[in-house]
Amino acid sequence: MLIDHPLLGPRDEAEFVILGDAGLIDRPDWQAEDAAQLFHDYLHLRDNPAGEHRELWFHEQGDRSWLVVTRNTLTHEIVRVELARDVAIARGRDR
Amino acid sequence: MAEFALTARTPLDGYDRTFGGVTLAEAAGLSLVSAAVPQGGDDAFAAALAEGFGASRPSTGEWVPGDRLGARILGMQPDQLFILFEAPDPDRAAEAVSAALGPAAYVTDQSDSWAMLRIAGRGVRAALERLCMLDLDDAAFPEGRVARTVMEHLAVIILRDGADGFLLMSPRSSARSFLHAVEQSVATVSG
Amino acid sequence: MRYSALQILRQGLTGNRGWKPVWREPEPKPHYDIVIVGGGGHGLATAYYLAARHGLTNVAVLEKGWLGSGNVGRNTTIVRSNYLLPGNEPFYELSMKLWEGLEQDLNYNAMVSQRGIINLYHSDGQRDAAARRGNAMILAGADAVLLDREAVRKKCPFLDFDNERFPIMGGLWQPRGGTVRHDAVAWGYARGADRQGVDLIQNCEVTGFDIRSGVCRGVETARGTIGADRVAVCVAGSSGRVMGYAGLRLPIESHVLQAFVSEGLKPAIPGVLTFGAGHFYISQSDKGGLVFGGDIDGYNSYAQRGNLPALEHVCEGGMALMPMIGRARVLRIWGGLVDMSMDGSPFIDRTPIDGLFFNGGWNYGGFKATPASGYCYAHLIATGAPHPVAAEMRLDRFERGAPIDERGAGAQPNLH
Amino acid sequence: MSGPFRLDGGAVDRSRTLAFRFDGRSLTGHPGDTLASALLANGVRLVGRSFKYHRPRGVFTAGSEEPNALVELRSDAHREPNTRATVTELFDGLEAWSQNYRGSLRRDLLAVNDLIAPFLSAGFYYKTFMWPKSFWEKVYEPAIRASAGLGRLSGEADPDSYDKGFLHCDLLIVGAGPAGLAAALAAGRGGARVILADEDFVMGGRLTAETHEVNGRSGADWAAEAVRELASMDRVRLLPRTTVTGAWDHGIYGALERRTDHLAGSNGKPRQILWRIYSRRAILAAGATERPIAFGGNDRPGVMLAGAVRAYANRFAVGAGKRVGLFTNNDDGWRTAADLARKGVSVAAVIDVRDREPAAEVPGARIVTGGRVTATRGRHGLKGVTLANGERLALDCLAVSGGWNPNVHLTCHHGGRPVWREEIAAFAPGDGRPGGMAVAGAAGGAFTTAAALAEGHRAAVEALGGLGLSAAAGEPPGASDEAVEAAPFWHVRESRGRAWLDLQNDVTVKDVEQAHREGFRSVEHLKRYTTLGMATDQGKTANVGALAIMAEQTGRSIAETGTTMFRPPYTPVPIGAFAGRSRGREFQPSRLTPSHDWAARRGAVFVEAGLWLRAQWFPQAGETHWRQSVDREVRQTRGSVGICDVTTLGKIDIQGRDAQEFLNRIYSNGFATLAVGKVRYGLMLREDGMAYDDGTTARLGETHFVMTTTTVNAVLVFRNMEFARQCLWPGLDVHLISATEQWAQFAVAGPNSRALLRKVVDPEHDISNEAFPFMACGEVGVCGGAPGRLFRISFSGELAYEVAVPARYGEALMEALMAAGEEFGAVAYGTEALGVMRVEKGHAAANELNGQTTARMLGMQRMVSKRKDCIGNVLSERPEMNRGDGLELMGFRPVDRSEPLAAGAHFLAPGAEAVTENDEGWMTSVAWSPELGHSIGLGFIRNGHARIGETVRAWDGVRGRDVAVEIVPAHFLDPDGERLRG
Repeated sequence: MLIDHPLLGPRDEAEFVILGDAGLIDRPDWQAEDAAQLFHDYLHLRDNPAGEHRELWFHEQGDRSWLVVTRNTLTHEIVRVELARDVAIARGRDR
Repeated sequence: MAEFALTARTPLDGYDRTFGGVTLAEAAGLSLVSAAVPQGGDDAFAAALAEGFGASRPSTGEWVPGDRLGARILGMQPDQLFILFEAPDPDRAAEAVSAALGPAAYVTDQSDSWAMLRIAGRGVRAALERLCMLDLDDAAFPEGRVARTVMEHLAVIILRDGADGFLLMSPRSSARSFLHAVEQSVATVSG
Repeated sequence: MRYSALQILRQGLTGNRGWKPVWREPEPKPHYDIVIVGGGGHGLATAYYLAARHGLTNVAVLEKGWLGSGNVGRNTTIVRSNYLLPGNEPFYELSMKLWEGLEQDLNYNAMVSQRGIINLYHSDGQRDAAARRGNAMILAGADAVLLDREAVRKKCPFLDFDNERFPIMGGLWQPRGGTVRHDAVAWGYARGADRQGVDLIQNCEVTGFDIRSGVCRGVETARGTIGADRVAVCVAGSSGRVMGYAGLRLPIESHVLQAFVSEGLKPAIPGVLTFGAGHFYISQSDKGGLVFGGDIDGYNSYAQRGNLPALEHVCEGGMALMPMIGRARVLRIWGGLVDMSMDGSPFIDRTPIDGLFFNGGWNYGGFKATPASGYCYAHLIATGAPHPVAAEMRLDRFERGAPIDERGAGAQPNLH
Repeated sequence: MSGPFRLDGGAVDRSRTLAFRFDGRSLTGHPGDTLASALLANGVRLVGRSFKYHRPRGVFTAGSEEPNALVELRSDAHREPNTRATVTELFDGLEAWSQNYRGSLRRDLLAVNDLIAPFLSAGFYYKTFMWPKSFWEKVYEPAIRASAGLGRLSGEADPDSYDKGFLHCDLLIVGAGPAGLAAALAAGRGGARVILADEDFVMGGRLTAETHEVNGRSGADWAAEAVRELASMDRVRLLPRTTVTGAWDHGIYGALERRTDHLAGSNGKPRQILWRIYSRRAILAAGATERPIAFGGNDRPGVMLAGAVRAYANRFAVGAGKRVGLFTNNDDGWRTAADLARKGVSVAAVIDVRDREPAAEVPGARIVTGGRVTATRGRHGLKGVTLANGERLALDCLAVSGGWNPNVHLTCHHGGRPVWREEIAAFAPGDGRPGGMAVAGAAGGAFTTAAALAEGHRAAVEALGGLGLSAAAGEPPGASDEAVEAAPFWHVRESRGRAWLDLQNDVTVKDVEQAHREGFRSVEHLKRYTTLGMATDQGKTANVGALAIMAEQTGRSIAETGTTMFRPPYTPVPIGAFAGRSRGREFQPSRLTPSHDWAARRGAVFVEAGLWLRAQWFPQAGETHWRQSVDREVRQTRGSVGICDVTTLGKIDIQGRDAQEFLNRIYSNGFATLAVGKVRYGLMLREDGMAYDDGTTARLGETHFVMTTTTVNAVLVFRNMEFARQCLWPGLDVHLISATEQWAQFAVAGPNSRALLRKVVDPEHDISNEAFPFMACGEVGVCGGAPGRLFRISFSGELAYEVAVPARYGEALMEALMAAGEEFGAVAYGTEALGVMRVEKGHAAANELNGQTTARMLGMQRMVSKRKDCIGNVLSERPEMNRGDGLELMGFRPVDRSEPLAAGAHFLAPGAEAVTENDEGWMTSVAWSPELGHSIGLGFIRNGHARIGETVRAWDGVRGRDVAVEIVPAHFLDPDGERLRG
C-alpha cells in the first residue's frame, strides 16, 4: 500500500506501523464517574467497519508523525490522510 | 593530564572504496545536532536560525545550506530539525548549536548516533534502486531533498547533495550491516 | 450412503455413476429450533454435534456463499494443542482428542495426519517459555517433548544450523500435532449433519436479526425471514459486521492473514515447523505442496487479500530457517479474513440478547479449534451452560480483568 | 541442423550449436531455442508423467501455461523442480531430467495407477483408508505421501542469491505483444516514464510466432524495430524475461526478472530480481491463452495446442510432427494448418467441428467439417486418431484449438470477477480491477492483430491523458484483421475412453460429472473436490472447459456457473526471490555495542538480544565450563568491581517545558517531584493496566530528562510516547529523540567501583558518597575532558554507577576502565553474570515483565499512583487483577540445596496430582548463586507472601524433574540495600 503523507507525499506502507482505530485518540477522563467502563470500551470495543475506517498509522521509518488514515477496509482505497496531532487538537485534546 | 585518554573511533573506520563508477566513502568530521522547536516558538526559531546559521527553516523533507560552519539544516520532523555541520570542537557540538540558537530550540547531540556514508558517481541510482523504495528521479528527489526511510530492514536518512551524489546515514550500532548492504548493491550493478 | 473400500470398488466397476449427493439442497423452513449463522467449519461442526450429541435436529445452517467457504477452506491446515494458559489449553486438547476420532465419527476421511509440530526456540528466554508451556500442556493431558539442538538437527537436518542469524537452541515438540485436509473437515461435518436431518442452506446471507423486547426470534435473510428459538452466530471474520445487525460491539477486529502454497514437491518436510525468531511456519500437504504462512498484515481488512511487505517478511523467515526451499516456487497466495480479538483468544458465549449466541475471535487459529468449538458451542446452545473447557471464553473477561493473553501483547489485536 | 524435426527459417541462430542433456541423453539445439523446442526438434516426445495416473505426457504448449513438460533443471544444489521446458531458454551444457516416475520414464512402475483408475476417481481418498483406525497413520498415509508431488527439492541450501529492487513509472505495460508495443511506443514517444515487461526472452508476443504483417512487413520484424526504438528512449525501461506476477494495492506491482536463468551459471550475481514497481497507471496487454477440446485419449504426447504447433514451426523452426492433423472449432486453428503447409510439413487432415466451408486452402489435407475426434492411439506418443464417423487417421501430431481465453488474471487480483462474453465465448475482464489498470488487446478479448495494435495505442493515450501527460498522437500501426470466428465446443460426447481436462492433475470429464453427481456444484467445490486447476499451471488450459461441462450438467449458463478466483502469482515465484538477500546472517541486521571488538578480542561469547549481539561471558584461560567464567565474574564484581557494557538499554532524550508532567503520565509512579541531578526508577503500564517496561529516568536540567528503557522495548516505548505526545496530549511542550546510539554506557559495579571511577572521572567532579549519593546523576568530564554522564544506579545491588560517553569513545573508555581497574582486579562481566546478580536481588526482567503480569504480581502495587492520571492506572483496578489470592513474585530455593532449579517448572502442592487444576504458578528465572552456593529462583505463585517458608514442588514434567522448593522473599542478598548506598 501507499500512504499519501500530508507533508511528504506517497510513501510505502513498509515505512509505517499501524496501531488501529483512530478512536484511540479519544482517551476518556480518568476521573469520570464511570471511568472503568469508559476505559474498557475505549480500549476494547473499537470500530471495525467493512468500509471506511479511520485508523492510526505511525511513520516510524519516516518523519515520526502519527497519521489518521481513512481507508476502505473492503477495497483498501485510501480517501484521506491527516496529521493525527491536528485531528487530536480538533477533537479538543490539549494538555 | 589525565592518566587515561580517549581516542575516538568512527563507525566505519574511515571506509573509502570505489566500484566501477561508484565511490563509497565514510563522511567523517561532521557533527549532527537535533534541534526541536518549542511549542509556539516557530517565529523565534526561524529568527534564531537565520541569526545563528544564516538559513531559513526548511520544510520537512528538505534541507537548506547555512552560511557558516558548512552547516546544512535538515527538516526531519514537523517540529524537529537536524543540523549537520563542522563543529569547531566535536566534543561541544550541542553546545555550539545551543549557543547559536539560544532558547529557541531544544538541542540533542546526534553525531555518534549515525554512520555517515557518501555515495557518488555514475550508476549511483542503479545501485540505490536495489535498496531504496523512494523515487530518486531528478524530478521527484532533486538536490535539496532529504528523507528518512528503510533499506534492507535498516533505518536510513538519505540526503541528495549532488546530481550523482547522496549522503546516507544509518544507525551506528548496525553500521557494518548497513555498509554490507550498500556494498552489495553497488558491487552487483557495477561491472 | 456409507463410504468404504467396498463401496469404492462397487462404484468403480459401474463407472462411478452411483454416487449420491453428499448433502441435500433444501428450501429453508419458516422456523427452526436453532438457526446457525455461518456454514464454515465451526458452524457445520456445531450443527453436527447438536444433532449427534444432543439430539437436536430441527436445525438450519445458513451460509451466505458455499459450504466451507469460510476460513475452513482457506487456512494452513495445522492442528495442535500446544497452548500455555489454563483458559485455552484444556479446550485445544479436547479439540485434539476429537480430531483423533474424527474419521470414525464422521465416516469421512479428513486425513488427520499427526506427524508432529515443533516450535523452535532460539534463546534462553524462549527455552524457559517453551518449558513453561510444555509443562502446562502435560498438566492438561496433552503431550510435549522439549528437544535440544541436536535432537532438532536429527529430525530436521535441512534447517540452517551453520550460517544462522538466530541460532536454533532446540524446540518444543508435540508429537500428536499435525495437519488435516481442511476442505474435507467442512464436507465431513456437513455430510454428517445433513444425514441427521440438519438443513444446510447455501447462498443464504443473513442481513439482520428479528429482535423483539430483548429477545432474538429469528433472522432476516436474502431468502426471507426465518424464525428460530435460538440463533447461534459463528461467522469468524464477519463477526463485527453480523453482530452489528444486533447492535452489539465486539472486542474483535477483522484482519487479513496471508498464506501460501508451493508447487507440488516430493516429501521434504516432516510434520509442522515453526520459526521462533521470525514469523514463519510450514508443513507439507499430502499432495506435496509446501503450505506456509506467518504474521498478519496488521491492518483491518475485509478484502481477503494482503500486500507484499507481509508476504516478503514470511519468505524471509522461511529462507533464514530452511534455505533449501529457495528454489521451491510459490504457487498460490491467498488472504484469510480473520477475527482478531483483544487478547488473541476466542469467545464462546451468550450475548446480552436472549436467544442470541456468539462464537468468534478465533484469530488465525480457528481451524485447529473446529471440533471443540462446535462441540462446546453445541453444549452451550443445548444446555445453556458453558462447557467446562470453554468456561473462560467469555465476552465480559476484559471488564473483569481476566484476559487470556498467550502472548502478553495486551489489547492490541494485530500483535497477537 | 540440430534434430530431425528442424525446419527452415525461424528465429534460432543456426550459426551456433548448444549441447544439452535430457535424462542423460546428449542432444543439441541453437540459441533462440527453449528446452521444449530443442526436444521437439530432436524428436523427443515423451517428456514426463502425469500426477495421479502417471500417464505418458509430451510438450503441450509453447508458453508458461504448460501443464505437462515439467523437468528438474540443473543438478545438485542447483536442482530446480517442476521447471517448464517451454519457457526454459536453452544454454550450452543445460541438464534436465524428467519427473514423477518410479523405474524409468518409459517404464514407470506407478503407471499401474492408470489401470486401477476407475477406483481412484474424484475424492476417492475421502471415502476410504479409515479401517482399521491405526492403518491410516502407519500404512495408508505414508503410501500416499510417498507418491506426492512431482519434482524433488535438492535438500541443500539454495546456492544462488536473489535481489530486490524498486522502480517508479507513469505507465507500466504488462506484455510486449502487439498491444503492449503499440502502447509503449505511444507513451514513450510522448515522453512518459514507461516500464514495459514481458515474460518472454524475446519481445513481440504472438508476433514472434505468427506470420501476420504489421505496417506492411512481417510482424516479427516490426516488433524487433519497435523494441530497438524503445530501447533508445531514456525514460523507457524494457524488462524482458520479467513476469509481472501480482497486482497489489495502490498501483504497486510485483515483477520477477530472471537475470541468469538463461546462463549456465549466475557467477555471483543475483539469479533473479523481485521488482516492486510503483506505477501511476498500468496497461494489461498480457494476451490470451489457447484452450483445448476434450476428447478420448487427448492427453497423449503429440496432442498439442494448435497455436503452440504454429509457434514451434514459425519461431523455433521445429515441426511438432511429420504427419500433422488439426482439430479445431475456430478459424484461427486453420492458420496452423496453413503455416505448416507453407513450411513443408505434411498436414494430413483438418477436422473442424463446424459444418461449414473450409476457412483456408490446405494442400493435400483431408478436410472433415462437422467432424469429431473420439479416440487416439499410441503408447508413448500419438500414432493415430479415430473420428466419430469411424475414420482412422495415421498422425504423429494432432494440433487442437478450442478457442482462446484472455489472460485476465491480473484484473482479478483485487477480487474482480471476469465476465463471460458470448460473442467471443470466453471470460473477459470485468469490474473491480486494480485502480489505474486498463486492458488492451487479446487480454481484453480483442483477438486480431489490428485490434490489439489499435487498443494498445488508444489505452496509452488515455492513460497518459488521465495523468495530464501527452502521448504521441498519430495513428497506431496498421495490420489486417484476420478471421477469428469460433463456435463454442468443449468436449466430444462420443469420446471413447477418458477425456482429459486438467492434464497435470488428471482431472477428466467423468470427474466433473461425478462432482456434480455428489453435489460439489459450485465452482469452488468443483475445484477443491476434483483438484481441477490446482496444479502448477493453475488450470490455465483446463478451467474454462471444466466450467462449461459443469454448466451443461447443471443446465445453467457458463455465466451463471461463474469462475474461480485468480490470485497472485500469475506464474509461480521462487520463495528465494520473495526473500531477497534476507537469509543466513543477512536475515536481520546485527547491532554491535561500542565495546564489541574489544570483547571479541577478549574471546567473549556473544548472545543475541533482539538484534543486538551482547557479550554473554568472558572465558579465561583454564575455564572449561561457562559456569566457571560466570561465577568468577559475579564473585569478582561483588568482591571488588566489575564492568559491563549496558549500551543496549534504550535511551530517550526528553526535553520541553512540560517534560516532567509528561513523564508523570507515562510512568505509573510519581515523577512530579524528581529534582535536577537525580535519577528515579520508573514502571510503565500499558493502557490495559499490565506492566510492560521499567527503567530509570534522570533529570539533567529544568527541561531536560534522559530515560532508559529495557533493550527489547526501546522502540515500542518510543512509539508509545510519541503517540501520547501527538495524539493524547498535543498541548504539552515535550520533545523526544532517541539517544540509544549516541551514548556508550557502562555499568561499573562493586565495592571498588567508586575508587575505580575516581581514576577515570576528571578530578573536578566530587563523586564521594556525600556529594554524589545513591540515585544521583550529572554531566562529568571523563579521561581529561571527554563529555560524559555519570549515574549512581545499581542493577547488581552493589555500590554501582553507570558512566556514559559519546559512542565514538566507547571502546576507548572500556579499555580505560579495565586499565584503571587493574589494581582492583576488575573484571568485565557479561549478560549471564548480570542475570545472576539481578536474580539474587529479585529484580524483575523479561521473564517476569512478559506482558502478562501486573504491578501487583510484581510486588510493585505501591508504584501505581492513584492520585494522578497515567497510562494504565484506571484499568489496573479491574477486579480479577486484584484478587487476594493472585500470583505474586517470590523467591525459591531448593530444600535440598544441591538440587538445581529450572525456569519453566510449575508449582504444585506436595502430593498434588499433576493436572491443570492444581497448577499454582511457575518458575520464571533461575540462577546459581556463587555467594549462597546453591540454586535460587524467582517465580509467580498464588498468594506467595502469605506462604513464606512453605514447601512446594517445582514440577518440571517436560524434563522429568520434580524438586521440593521453599518459598522465600524475592531478594536473596542484602535485603535492606546497604551495599548500594555505601
